Amino acid sequence: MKNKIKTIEEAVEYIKDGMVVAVGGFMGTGSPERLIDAVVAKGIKDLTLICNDTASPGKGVGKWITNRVIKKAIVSHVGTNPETGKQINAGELEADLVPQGTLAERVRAAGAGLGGILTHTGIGTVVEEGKQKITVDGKEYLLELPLKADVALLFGSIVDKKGNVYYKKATRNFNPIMATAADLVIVEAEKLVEVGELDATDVMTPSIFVDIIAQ
Amino acid sequence: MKNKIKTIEEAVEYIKDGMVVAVGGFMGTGSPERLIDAVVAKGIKDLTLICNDTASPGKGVGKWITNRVIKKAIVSHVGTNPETGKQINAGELEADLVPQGTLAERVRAAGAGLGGILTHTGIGTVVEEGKQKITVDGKEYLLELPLKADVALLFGSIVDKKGNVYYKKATRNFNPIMATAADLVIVEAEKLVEVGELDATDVMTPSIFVDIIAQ
Amino acid sequence: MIQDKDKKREIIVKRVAQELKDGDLVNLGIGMPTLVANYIPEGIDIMLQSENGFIGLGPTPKPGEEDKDCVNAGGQPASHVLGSAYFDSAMSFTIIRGGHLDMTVLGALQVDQHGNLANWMIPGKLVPGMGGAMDLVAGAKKVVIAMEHTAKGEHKILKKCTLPLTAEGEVDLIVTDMAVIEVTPKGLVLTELAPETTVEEVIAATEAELIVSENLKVMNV
Amino acid sequence: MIQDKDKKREIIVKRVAQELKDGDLVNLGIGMPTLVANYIPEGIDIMLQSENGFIGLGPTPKPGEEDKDCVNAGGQPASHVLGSAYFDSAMSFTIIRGGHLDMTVLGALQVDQHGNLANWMIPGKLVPGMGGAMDLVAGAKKVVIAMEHTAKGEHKILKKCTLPLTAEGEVDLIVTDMAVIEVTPKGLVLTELAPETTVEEVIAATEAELIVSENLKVMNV
Repeated sequence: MKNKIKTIEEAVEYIKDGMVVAVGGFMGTGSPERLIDAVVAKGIKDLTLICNDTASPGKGVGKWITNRVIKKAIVSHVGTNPETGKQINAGELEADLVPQGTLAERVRAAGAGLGGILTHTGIGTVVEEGKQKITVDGKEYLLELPLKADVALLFGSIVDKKGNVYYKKATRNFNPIMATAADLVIVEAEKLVEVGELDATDVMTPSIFVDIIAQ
Repeated sequence: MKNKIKTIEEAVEYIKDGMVVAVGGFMGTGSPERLIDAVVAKGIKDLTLICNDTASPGKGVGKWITNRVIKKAIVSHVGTNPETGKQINAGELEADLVPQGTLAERVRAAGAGLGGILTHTGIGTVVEEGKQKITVDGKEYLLELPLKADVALLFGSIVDKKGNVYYKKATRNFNPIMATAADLVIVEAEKLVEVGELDATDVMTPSIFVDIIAQ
Repeated sequence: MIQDKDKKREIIVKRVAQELKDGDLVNLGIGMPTLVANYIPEGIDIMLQSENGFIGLGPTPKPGEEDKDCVNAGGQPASHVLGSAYFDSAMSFTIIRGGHLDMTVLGALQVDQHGNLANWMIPGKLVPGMGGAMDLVAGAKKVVIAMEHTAKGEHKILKKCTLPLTAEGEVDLIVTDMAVIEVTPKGLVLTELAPETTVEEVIAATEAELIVSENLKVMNV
Repeated sequence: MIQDKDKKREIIVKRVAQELKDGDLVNLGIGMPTLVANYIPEGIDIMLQSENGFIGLGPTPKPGEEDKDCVNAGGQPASHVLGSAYFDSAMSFTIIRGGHLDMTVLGALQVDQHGNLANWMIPGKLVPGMGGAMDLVAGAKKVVIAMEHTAKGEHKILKKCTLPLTAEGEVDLIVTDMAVIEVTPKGLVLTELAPETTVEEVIAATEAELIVSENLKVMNV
């Protein structure tokens, strides 16, 4: 069995300036805080972030806003981090706001090898701009395209040494979807267990998606 | 709490001749055998079946083929049930063969309120026929449309009295997807437990999808 | 017309709660809609969805009893009730977009007589992002707007929204501190008045045209 | 040219197994491809996917030790190895279609010099359905065809498939009892010969044009 276990510092060596990085978590819950901190410490910059939100100033990817790690945020919500709005209004941060359900489907589509999905969400709003509209059975839909990352940073409540992941309660959110949609997937393990300790039926992200387990 | 628990016989009262019925299971594994039998016993006919396959003559929905319960099968595979092929060749059964991954996505799309999904699967094959082709980033995709049922018949390894479902091992297959894509969802419970016995994190089909628990 | 701010909120929230039916799955937006949970009628079993990934949202835990793994869609400490289920964001929006949510209750900046809703941004000022609001409004079976009838004297119920829309023609019901208004194909129908409120006051506080229902009642709150 | 049926199979299956790399996720089609699992090179950790919903397919259980909840994609009793994971059909095909499968090994009725594959139906005769084959061939990183070179003397490696296609231009490698043939943009390249087999025999048994590799070798089986 390939050894996927690395330290947090070794793991972030794979992240380079300018990459597209997907980060699990919802308002910071289920976010890989130690990986996020290590990216700040290493001075990585110009990342494009794919995440549900920009959390709050001291939490989750909120720390990347404060430390100006990212140049573009593809997120559904920035309202809980005043610093994000400030940087957007000052033209220092580019924001691509995506409806939350559409964000989930776009990331999933990339992971599932779909060329896109049709959603009614956003019809009649600014979300329509520049998108192809397709009518099915008399109802209008937007064609939303896949969204893929170079690296995904996830947080797993229980991770086995092969890379199978289990997410407790509301920490799951975007983590299992992002696991499918990045060239390199790094999971920060809250608890690392031996192979076999996670029941095969209960695994939420199969090991084949995970490249690095960060500890 | 609404009482969703009914007998197998009471449950199949909701199935009427001519309905579109989605049935969980893969070659019969994870199929609701008792519900399937009750449909045969009640003499229901002219159903349109959505299922991965037609199993084998004595197993799963294979019994519906033998007893001529269905007039149309929307499935990915019929090769393991010789009776299906015989009826198709004799013009007695209509078959709409769908690639397995496309079948999963079409049912999921119906459940998720998507107008369709783009897949590369089937390009250059007879699966293309009559379908819209859409090019994204220079690659051709087929637009595959949602597939919804009137009733879904599922098999749950552990079901709590509120209708939360857990599927063991390979019994999961199409069950959780079909749970989202029918007007009425009936789950045959292998084991019925009190509410709270299933950990909320481990639930695979949330109770809100389940209308009837058949026992 | 009710003047007291707290009393206004209470009326809105109590009246919205009356829309709940036994067995409903409901999503309550951040802010005032959240308070609807405190007025669920007795004998009615409601499950609340939290769009970050579960159904069965329970009361806010007491200080010291928080679980870092359980938060609501606002990122605040939360709990789950018996019979809950957690899932990922794709499933969360399968529920929302797929029409499995019986009702969503949201606030509004503006709503108009075509059922259009604007509640996610003020150009040049507020850019919070739409979060799950666009999916909720496009996907829920019933969209209820819970808000004060006017904002510092400015109309919020308009002939046509001027702010960027959240969704087009999806609003079903508007509940304010002054009235209950149904969105119908014919236009906005005034069906209930708040206590101590007159039809004239409602009309004056509404830019949109109102059809006064023949069965106009006073809210039972 | 090898005549013995069992020997033919063994050569094909052993040669295909040499394509496996440490850490690969592989899907083996029903029939002969399944046997590849018996020849996984030592020291190499492979996970097998079963498209009905898990990775970590293990050996067939002994009679009496079957688990009704664990079957393979053929519906036959199966087992899972340590470190496996079960999932639903949507995730199974996320893995397949999304390019997460390193290799799929499938049989063929016909394959042609453009990498087209026909393996799912014979019009008017055999209508089994495509099952997961179309997704596997369209989605796997590497598509390996494992088959006898001819069928009762009839060519199977053609200039152009005549049967309905499973996928267009997706085949990467053809392994038969006579040869290993790579599908390249230039055409089919004969890279290896089976033991006791000549280039002339392969050419005679192949309708498609073959480019004989400069580094032509004998299979190490």
